[in-house]
Amino acid sequence: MSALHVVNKPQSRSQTLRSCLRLLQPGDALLLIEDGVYACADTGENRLLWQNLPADVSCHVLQPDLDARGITLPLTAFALVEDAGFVDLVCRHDKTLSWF
Amino acid sequence: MSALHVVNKPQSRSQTLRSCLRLLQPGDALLLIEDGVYACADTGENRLLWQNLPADVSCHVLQPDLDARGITLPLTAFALVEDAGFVDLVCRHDKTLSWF
Amino acid sequence: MTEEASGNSEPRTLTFISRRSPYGEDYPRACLDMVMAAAVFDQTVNYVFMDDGVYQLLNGQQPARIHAKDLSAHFGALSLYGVENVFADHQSLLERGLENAALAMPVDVVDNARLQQLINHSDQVFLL
Amino acid sequence: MTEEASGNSEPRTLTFISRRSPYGEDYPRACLDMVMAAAVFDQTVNYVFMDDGVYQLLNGQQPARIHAKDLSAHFGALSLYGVENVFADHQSLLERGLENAALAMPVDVVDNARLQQLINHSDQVFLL
Amino acid sequence: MNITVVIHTAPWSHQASATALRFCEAALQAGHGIYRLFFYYDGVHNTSTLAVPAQDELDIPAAWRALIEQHGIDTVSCVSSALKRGILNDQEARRYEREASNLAATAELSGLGQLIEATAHSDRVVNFGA
Amino acid sequence: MNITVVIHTAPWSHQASATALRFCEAALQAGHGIYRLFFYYDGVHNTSTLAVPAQDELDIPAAWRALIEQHGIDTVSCVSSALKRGILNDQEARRYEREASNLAATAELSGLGQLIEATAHSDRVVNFGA
Repeated sequence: MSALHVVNKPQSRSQTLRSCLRLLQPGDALLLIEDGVYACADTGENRLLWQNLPADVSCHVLQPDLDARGITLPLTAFALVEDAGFVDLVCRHDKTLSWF
Repeated sequence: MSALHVVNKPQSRSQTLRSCLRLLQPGDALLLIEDGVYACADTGENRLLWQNLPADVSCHVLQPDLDARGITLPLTAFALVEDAGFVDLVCRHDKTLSWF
Repeated sequence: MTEEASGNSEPRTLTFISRRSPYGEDYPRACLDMVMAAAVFDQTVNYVFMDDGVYQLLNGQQPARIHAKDLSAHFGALSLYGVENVFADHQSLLERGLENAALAMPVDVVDNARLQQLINHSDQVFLL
Repeated sequence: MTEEASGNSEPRTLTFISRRSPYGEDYPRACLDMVMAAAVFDQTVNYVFMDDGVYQLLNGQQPARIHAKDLSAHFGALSLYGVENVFADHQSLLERGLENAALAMPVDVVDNARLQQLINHSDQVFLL
Repeated sequence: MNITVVIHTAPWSHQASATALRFCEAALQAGHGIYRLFFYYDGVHNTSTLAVPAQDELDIPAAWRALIEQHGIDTVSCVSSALKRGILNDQEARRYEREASNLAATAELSGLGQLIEATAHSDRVVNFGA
Repeated sequence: MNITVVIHTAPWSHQASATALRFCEAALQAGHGIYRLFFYYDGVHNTSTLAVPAQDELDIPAAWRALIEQHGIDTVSCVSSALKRGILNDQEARRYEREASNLAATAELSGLGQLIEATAHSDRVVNFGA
């Protein structure tokens, strides 16, 4: 039993991302989309945010949203996925929690 | 020249209130409405928030929004106003900045 | 409208996490409507209040003052609909100074581990 | 639609503070449209990017990737419309690690005091 | 005083429309004038004739229509915002070959120039959004 | 896999509708099935026939109609959300004595039961909101 958590807001704007992080479990996956992609830009604050992730949680970011916003240096911990990858993540995990 | 700043979000949810506080000037007035009224409930975090207000800034909160949400103990620094008081504040200050 | 009953498949466990404060937005109302619909169609329902959503549980709400419908008035109907599993996130209550507040209905105050367990045992989780 | 020109009263100083990141919401577009309208009707315009609004200034945006219109493409037209006073809030840039980033157009990076001065000298301030 | 009120949100989805309505009622009651009501962005949904609220809910679009008629308030629904959100008068419905129109008779479709003009001629401008 | 997609926001005002559209296209392209499209809350605005976007903008409601027709996707616009937001079919327009209707032919007005039913019969459920 594992879940895909999809988040579309950066932590600077709302509690959404922080609440999601609190409920992540080993084996889960996290996907940042839309404005959520700002949370994986390479800044001090973001590096701090991602330090204490549970073990065995995979992090992904939707590339079209990064490109649209002109973010070129996402943190390396994040795998870049296209729309097809988004679909694949949904299928690979038992359920999808959309945090918005 | 003085401004009325109207804010409808608590600081826990967005940067809106903090950015407003940053631009308050002596003689200005602050009015919390809608979900902004949660920021004047009597909690430790809120008391901290209101400590370093500039001198001579008057704080107000819209009573109908407090009553709707069941908040009975607003911080005493906030004057309670009804809709007529909201109108009066708008007229008394040269301009109204609506932060949402 | 004919509602196609979902009776012909065994009931699923659906968890609804309501995360927004009342009246500023209509999402809390939309979440409550989903909970009721799930219950009417015999699903096993978990109703969780988290983040600003715990503000919906405050006592003494008078939304008539802002021409809004009283959300907490509907909480009483939940048990009639068979919705017994109602939870409030402890950390969210704590952050807002509500850990000892009188709430509009009896709820099970739960910690992170219990919330994670709820999610694991759910077939689907909706967050509004 | 006939637009009643506001020519018959002396121009006012209008400040527009754009506070949201591009593409997630349409408010940045709505703010830009207001700035252009104010300029067309000969008002003195201040255009300020603050909080997540500074993200609108990032270079290399490719919104076609998400079927959206390129906001920064319109920044070039601002000077044609006579909008010369364009500002970015220094603290907002700093908080987002953009203090040294190449921006999509030349802006005046300002501190709190300068922003307060802008507000004082404005007849009206819009925040979107 | 002459006050221009700008509404940026749809009724019910956010509280701002209901707050703006109460503000206008209070201002008029205190003897002030509403120079112009300008519905912008999602606010244009306040000027739809098709909204049908639940019985126990305040009919916000109807409340606006009543207030506007009672006080003869100059009311504009921003045309670029309205077109995009499917709020059309007969003229725009014909122009874009749509088979229906749903703009309230109490509102006029016009451009942002009307907001700029109102700002230049009002004592105060108050925005309601989310 | 059979996927139910739920959309909670109006087109353009938030990005979620455009993201949901791209997701559905990618899922269909990968050979998955869309069990049901359920427009809820502000998402019902995606099923209006009256929206007229600017020329240089993607016509999101039209894109939904094309996708639905091409793949024969079962599509529901939540009736309680739609009524409140002024999205009516002919039957509801008559019932509430409104002189126009604006629901896309590719969508059916129905209740939340259709979402619960879809959840019970789909392999995955994905929500898009703001």
